[in-house]
Amino acid sequence: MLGTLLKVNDVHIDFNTDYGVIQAVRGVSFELNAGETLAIVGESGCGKSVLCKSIARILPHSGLIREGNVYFNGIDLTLLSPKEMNRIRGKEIAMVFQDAFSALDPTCTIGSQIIEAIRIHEKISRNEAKRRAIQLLGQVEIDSPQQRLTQYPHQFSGGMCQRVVLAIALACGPKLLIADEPTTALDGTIQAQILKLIKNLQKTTKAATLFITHDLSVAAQIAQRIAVMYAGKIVEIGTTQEIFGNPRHPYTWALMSSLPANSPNKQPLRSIPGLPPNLLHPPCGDAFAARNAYALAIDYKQEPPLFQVSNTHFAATWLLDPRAPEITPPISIGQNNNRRGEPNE
Amino acid sequence: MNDTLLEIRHLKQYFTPNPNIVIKAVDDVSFTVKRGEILGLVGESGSGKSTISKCIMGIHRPTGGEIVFQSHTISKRGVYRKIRASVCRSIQMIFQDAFASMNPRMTIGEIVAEPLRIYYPQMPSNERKQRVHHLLKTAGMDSTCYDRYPHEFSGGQHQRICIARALALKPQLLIADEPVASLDVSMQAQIINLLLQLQREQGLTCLFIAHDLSVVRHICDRIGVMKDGKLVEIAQTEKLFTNPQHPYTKALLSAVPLSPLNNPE
Amino acid sequence: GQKPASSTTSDATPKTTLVYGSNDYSSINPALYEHGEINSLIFSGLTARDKDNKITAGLAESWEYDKDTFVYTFHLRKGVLWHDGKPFTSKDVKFTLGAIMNPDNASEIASNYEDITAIETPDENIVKINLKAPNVAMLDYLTIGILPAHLLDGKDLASDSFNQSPVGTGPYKLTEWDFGQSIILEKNTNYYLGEPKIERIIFKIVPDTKARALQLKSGELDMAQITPQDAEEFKKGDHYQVYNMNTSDYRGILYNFNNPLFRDHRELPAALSYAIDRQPIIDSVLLGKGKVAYSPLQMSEYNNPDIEKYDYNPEKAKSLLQAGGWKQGADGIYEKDGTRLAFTINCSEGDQVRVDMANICAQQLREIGADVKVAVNAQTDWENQDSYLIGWGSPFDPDDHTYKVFGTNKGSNFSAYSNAKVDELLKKARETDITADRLKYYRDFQTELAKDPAYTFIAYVDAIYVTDKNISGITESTVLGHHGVGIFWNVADWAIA
Amino acid sequence: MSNDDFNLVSAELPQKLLPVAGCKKRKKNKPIISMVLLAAILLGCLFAEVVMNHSPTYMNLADAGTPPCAKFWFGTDAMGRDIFSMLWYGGRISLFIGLAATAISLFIAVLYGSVSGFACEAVDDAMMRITEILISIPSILIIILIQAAIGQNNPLSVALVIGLTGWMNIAKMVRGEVLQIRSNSYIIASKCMNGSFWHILRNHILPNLISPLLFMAVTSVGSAIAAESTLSFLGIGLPLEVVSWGSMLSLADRALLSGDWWVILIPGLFLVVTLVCITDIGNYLRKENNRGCSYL
Amino acid sequence: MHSNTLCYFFKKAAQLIVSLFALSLIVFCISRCAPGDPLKSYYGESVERMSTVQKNAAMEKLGLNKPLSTQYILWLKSSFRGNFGISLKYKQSVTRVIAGVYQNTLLLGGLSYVLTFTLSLLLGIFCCLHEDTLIDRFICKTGTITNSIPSFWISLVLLLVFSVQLGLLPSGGAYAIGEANNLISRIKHLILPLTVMILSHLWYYGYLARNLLLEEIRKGYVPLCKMKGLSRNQIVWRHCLRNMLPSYISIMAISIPHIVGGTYVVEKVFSYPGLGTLCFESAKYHDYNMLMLLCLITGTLVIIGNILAQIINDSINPRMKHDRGYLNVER
Ligand SMILES: Nc1ncnc2c1ncn2[C@@H]1O[C@H](COP(=O)(O)OP(=O)(O)OP(=O)(O)O)[C@@H](O)[C@H]1O
Ligand SMILES: Nc1ncnc2c1ncn2[C@@H]1O[C@H](COP(=O)(O)OP(=O)(O)OP(=O)(O)O)[C@@H](O)[C@H]1O
Ligand SMILES: [Mg+2]
Ligand SMILES: [Mg+2]
Ligand code: NI
Repeated sequence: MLGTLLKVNDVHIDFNTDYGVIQAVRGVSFELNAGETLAIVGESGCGKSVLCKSIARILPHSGLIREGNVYFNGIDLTLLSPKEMNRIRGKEIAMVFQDAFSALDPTCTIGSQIIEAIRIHEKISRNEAKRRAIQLLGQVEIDSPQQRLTQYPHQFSGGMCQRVVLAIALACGPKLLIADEPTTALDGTIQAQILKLIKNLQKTTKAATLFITHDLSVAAQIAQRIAVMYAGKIVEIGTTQEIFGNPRHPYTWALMSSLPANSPNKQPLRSIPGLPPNLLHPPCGDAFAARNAYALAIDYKQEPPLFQVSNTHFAATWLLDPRAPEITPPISIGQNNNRRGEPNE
Repeated sequence: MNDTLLEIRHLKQYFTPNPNIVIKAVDDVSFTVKRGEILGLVGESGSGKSTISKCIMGIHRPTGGEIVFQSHTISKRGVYRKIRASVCRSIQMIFQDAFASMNPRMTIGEIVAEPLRIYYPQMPSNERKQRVHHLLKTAGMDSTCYDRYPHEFSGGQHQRICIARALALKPQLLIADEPVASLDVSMQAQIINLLLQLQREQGLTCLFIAHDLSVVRHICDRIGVMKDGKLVEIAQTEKLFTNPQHPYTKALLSAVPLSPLNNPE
Repeated sequence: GQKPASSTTSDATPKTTLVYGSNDYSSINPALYEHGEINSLIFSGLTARDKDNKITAGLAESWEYDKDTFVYTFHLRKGVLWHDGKPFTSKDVKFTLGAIMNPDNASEIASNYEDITAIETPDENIVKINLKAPNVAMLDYLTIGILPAHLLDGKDLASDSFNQSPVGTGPYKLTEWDFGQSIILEKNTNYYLGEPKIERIIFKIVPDTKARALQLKSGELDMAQITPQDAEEFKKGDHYQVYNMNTSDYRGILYNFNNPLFRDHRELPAALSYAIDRQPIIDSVLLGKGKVAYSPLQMSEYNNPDIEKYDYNPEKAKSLLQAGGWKQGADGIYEKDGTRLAFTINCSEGDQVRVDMANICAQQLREIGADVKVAVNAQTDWENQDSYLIGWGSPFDPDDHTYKVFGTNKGSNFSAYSNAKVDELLKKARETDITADRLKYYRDFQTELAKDPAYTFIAYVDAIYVTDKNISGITESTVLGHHGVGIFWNVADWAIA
Repeated sequence: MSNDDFNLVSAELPQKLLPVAGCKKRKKNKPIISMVLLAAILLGCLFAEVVMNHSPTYMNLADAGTPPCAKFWFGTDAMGRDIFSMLWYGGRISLFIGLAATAISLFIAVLYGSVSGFACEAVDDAMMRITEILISIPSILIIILIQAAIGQNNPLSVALVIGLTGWMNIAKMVRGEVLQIRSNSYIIASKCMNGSFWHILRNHILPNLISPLLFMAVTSVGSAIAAESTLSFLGIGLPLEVVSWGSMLSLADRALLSGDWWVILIPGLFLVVTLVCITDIGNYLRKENNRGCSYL
Repeated sequence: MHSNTLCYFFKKAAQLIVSLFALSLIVFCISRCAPGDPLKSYYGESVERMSTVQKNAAMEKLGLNKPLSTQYILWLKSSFRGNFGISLKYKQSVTRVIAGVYQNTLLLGGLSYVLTFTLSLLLGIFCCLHEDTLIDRFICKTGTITNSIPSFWISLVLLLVFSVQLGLLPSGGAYAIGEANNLISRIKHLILPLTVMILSHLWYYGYLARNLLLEEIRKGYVPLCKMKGLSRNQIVWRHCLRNMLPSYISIMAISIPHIVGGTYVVEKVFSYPGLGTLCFESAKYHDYNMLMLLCLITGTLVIIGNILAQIINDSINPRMKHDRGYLNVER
């Protein structure tokens, strides 16, 4: 492994709204090495996109990083001036957005948008940039790229837009690629292609990837490590094997047991009751407690610290406290455990 | 009793955004939807799934072919005009983007009550309110959401509200265009449970469009696979998964593991 | 004036220039359009007026009048040239008068000349005008500018391009007309009374009186007529000369006798006249720059000061009304046989002074029990309106603006006023040239008119001209005419120090 | 930390699971000053009879041109009318005309604009050409015609005239907005529910139009008041005895050189203050309709 | 593709002609239906003294006694030959009257049009870039106030200050007397009226531009642009501006009569001879031929402006055209 590329250190993000302050991210820390992929999974609204945006410093006006630092290559991004940040964005850090269609300027051709991305950072001629753009479109599996260059976003399907945004992100060979649900709108075959593309890219450029998804199978496919977020916090982080093989947080358990594959056909799926907490007034104690079948009394009083399970595996739940009662994870996970035969730490 | 609710015969929908280009979004597609079944529609993005549903809803007028709903050829303009009110009532749709299909300036109660207001303008308001509360409950929403606005809810809840609205008129056919695409697994589970429950309890017929094969496999009775505007394969769920015929179906099935858990890295 | 206009001319020695803030002109033609200061600069008539508005020689050096045949014989000045260099002859006179009298041309002033039966031009320098009856005022009317026959004969007077490039015999000739902007007049070196002193007079088109005052202040104008309100401002500095000139320009309420209210109730004008308190109107609207009016000839030597002046007397107004059978209704408004004493005073738009006067009169009339409203109209419907705030004036011969205004069915009798005695007296006065007789007739006319008033006279309005200090030659004592016209009568003698 | 804390408890009651409901919106920067001022002006105008201490039309010729004093609080104009009384009395007329004219033009504009925005391309094109034609006709001509048709002038007819000549620009804007709004999928959804044009107009289009219309409405109130003054000035407006802010403004014009500052400043100040207050409140209402936040 | 654009232009040209035709017809009817006597325009007060016979003769002479349809057809015929008749008030051909002043209006109206919209746009951009800062709020407040002040009031104050008190600028006219071709003189005379014209419209359009832009910078493409490394200015100038331009241009198009034709008040106060006064007076005094030509001129400007705006729209915003078909829910 290469050195640490990105270090997120206790980041808190607040949104000032008319209703009050929304604490969208409440103390997230992780590290990302060059060439590594970290997948972030979690319920919608738990702050994944906000976290990504805060790394690239493109939070909307109402949002601000209240606390914490983001080190990129050892530089604290939170302290950079907008000008310096512009030099890093696109060149060093690139991002693929959740809603690709609306992220593209509807009045500019696809070509001009890609070319623009290239020419901001590289002083090359228009034609040269065009050649690069065609090449990029080919890379993201868009056929007849030459022709597509002169078309407008509305002439593209959702999946194609997503790939165009990916092409823009890849334009300058970034060191860090942040992909915010890049495959949600895509069907299986294209999703597989894009995942392959990102993987290849990582191999060739040694870029680190922060990959956000809902789809656990996708996360399992692409990531070396997985972070599970809930209500603005990372509740469990570990390698893919550890998370899938030996999940320790009740929320992770609940997520996995909700997968259709874990229920017989045509039978109701298991889902987590209730709703995520309102981040306007985050509950004291464990945010997941109210929906947790294995909640301990202390969960309502005090926030659990991040317990270390292994060198790479951490989970924030009081169940890992020595004083906690012994809990058998829900059956499916247990089965899974047995089948995978992974040892418990 | 005729158990075919909807029949689509050789449906064609071409777009000509400018005279030199013809986009064959749907090209000669035929299938039937039986009463009480959930028919899944999967396929490449841009393969015309949404277009088919829009044709059924009457948002596009088909270039060719017929859509027969309860033995009325609703693809014909004259026929459609005549029975429009009853067709609109019997077919309801959950849009791909549920949030966008709700007026941000209306409360959830108003949104769900809208079809009732259109079809039963005379209905006393407290009865309407009661119906809406009941619907929201059916869709698994708490009644406290009645006076709140769409942006205060999560994606899964948006889908549920849309389902509640779609159910308001007791439709015979529900078209669900990717209702779970952008939801997390637990939300996804909630929606799927709701649809299954409705099928079981109310005999709802549903055209279910999705990308996620594991979801489709879980709830659909039959599945159609689309590619480039054509329906390349349609079969019973188990048959399709165990014995895919078309190369695209095969590619699709092999591309993504159905569960992350049996995908050791 | 060392004004921008003169300082930028290329001449080595700057020309003396006077910039006058003028109303807009669409056509210049004295035969058709009476209003218009500029006529007297470009054109000259057979006769002319002096400082006291007495008739003197103009283009005609001398004239004789044959009392028996009613024929005027004019001996024209020799050697007078049109601005274009052509000689002025008797043909031009004949043509001009003919044109005015030609009904096709619908001249505003045709009725002044209706007594003319024939015009003879026995020779280039003699014009004989035959009248069907004696008409003393004719000499006055012949001050009208003479048009050049050689340019206009056989053309349609109203629409000919002559109206935009007029050629006359007056002291100044039009050199350039920049539509809507300015009319530039150069002195006529061949002017028969001698070369004018000011070399150039520019009529700068500034229709808005407020803008005129501002431009005077900023020095863009050397001379302009302004409103009393604005005049205060110019009294202070020593840069300006304010001429507060008497005019024969009066304002009054014209009662329309076509209208049943006034046609059937002839007692009304007199009664209503008592209800108007005139001095406060003058003080507030004109800031004191005016005189209480009681007669149309008040500024002339034919004035009769001994007539009923209708001084403010609301009680008398009321008792007159009651005597006429009017009774105050429940709302305090007089009624008679079901007719309410209610009418509207109309004003033409654009003249705020008249609107203000009308408003105050209406208020004063309301106070005695008449329901009076004021309306401002873009166009005047003479036939059908109730009443109108009129402005007339006879600065010169007393016949002017009396005969045609008060005579039955005469040209400017817009109110259908008809009084046999008045008709007779006016006719007699016009037909005699014995001053004592005329004086008597006109005095009687005024008495008669006061007994059966056509108008409620309100005020004579002073004309206020502000000029640059160093302009000399303006005669302050001259009584100006309608709208303050006439200040340019001796423009050839003006000079800029 | 007692060991009791580590006892297993089941998940809490469902109500507690919900996000805290009824988060009250924080009211910030409410334009209180504007609201108070506007309310004062509106009330004053509404109850002008109570507030006035002189007749607004009576010309006290003896006191013409008095500067503000104990008897005449805001002075008198050149004709001796009490400006203080004229303000309230005239305000009622002017505000009525402003509001009524705006209401009329908004009504026409919204209707016309949304029909045009919803219609098929050919009809839309034709309707837009028609507005262009109407815009090109000098409004004074239309005004003369309408007035001749209506007959006598009163505040309502003047409002009607101004309203009928002022809707074209707003209609264009409305159409543009409708074109955008109608592509929203909730409109399509409503159509799929068999929603009629009126239903969609009332429930979906109008609420969304409010924000863009507010600015137009506010400026249109101002321009209607100004238009009324122009009409008065041209002699085709209100009858002369009806005082309005418009006619008072033209008084200001006359007083400019004579230095009667109170005649110039006070009515102008009233007008400007009223308009600024309305604009302010309009902006506040606009902001209330929360519109996401900027990423810039 | 080529025949396509040609077809498009033909269609637009046809629209223009039909619209102008309709405009002339409407103006013709309205002006003749409006009460008032055109003879008064021509003869002034002397109409009063005219007998019915005389009046009829005059009507005959001016061609006003024929049935409306004949009059209209005659007018159409002669205007096709470029003869728009004579002005009743000025008693010369309307083209001559208009030719005398059109350059003044072109200068004042055209310049104020161009300046108002460019300045508004710049102001809008500036406010948008500084959204919700002190300076933005200050500009908004001052803007609202200037927008509420009647334009004649501003004119008079400016006149008092700059020409009367300071004597810097001339107070009226389009140019110093006799110096129609002196550019400096023209500019000097333009400054004040132009300032008033711009001031009285600036904030209206500036605020519109600001709002359009504010809406724009909330769109989804802004984060992507930012992510590419574009600076705030670049995003606004390159992307947001381009996206809001169609709306702005269509506003510009409908504002042509508002700004170019609405110069009456300014023309009056500054004694600036221009079409505004002509237009106003011809409508008021029933100077039919003048009115028709003026309406045709503004109409042509407006309609061409709109068509141009549409063409620009279509070229900037490819979706506009596309959307129509898509949205046309067939029912
Ligand atoms: N502009 C904003 N203003 C106020 N609150 C916001 C804003 N953007 C996000 N939030 C809040 O921050 C929280 C996290 O949002 P975020 O978009 O990061 O969720 P997410 O994890 O990406 O969800 P999804 O999977 O649906 O994309 C949400 O609760 C949301 O309410
Ligand atoms: N109004 C339209 N005009 C032109 N082309 C259109 C239109 N609507 C859809 N298309 C095209 O038709 C094809 C099918 O689109 P459709 O939305 O039905 O795909 P889909 O299967 O729903 O894809 P996804 O899974 O991404 O939603 C696409 O290529 C799209 O570009
Ligand atoms: Mg997200
Ligand atoms: Mg789709
Ligand atoms: Ni007169």
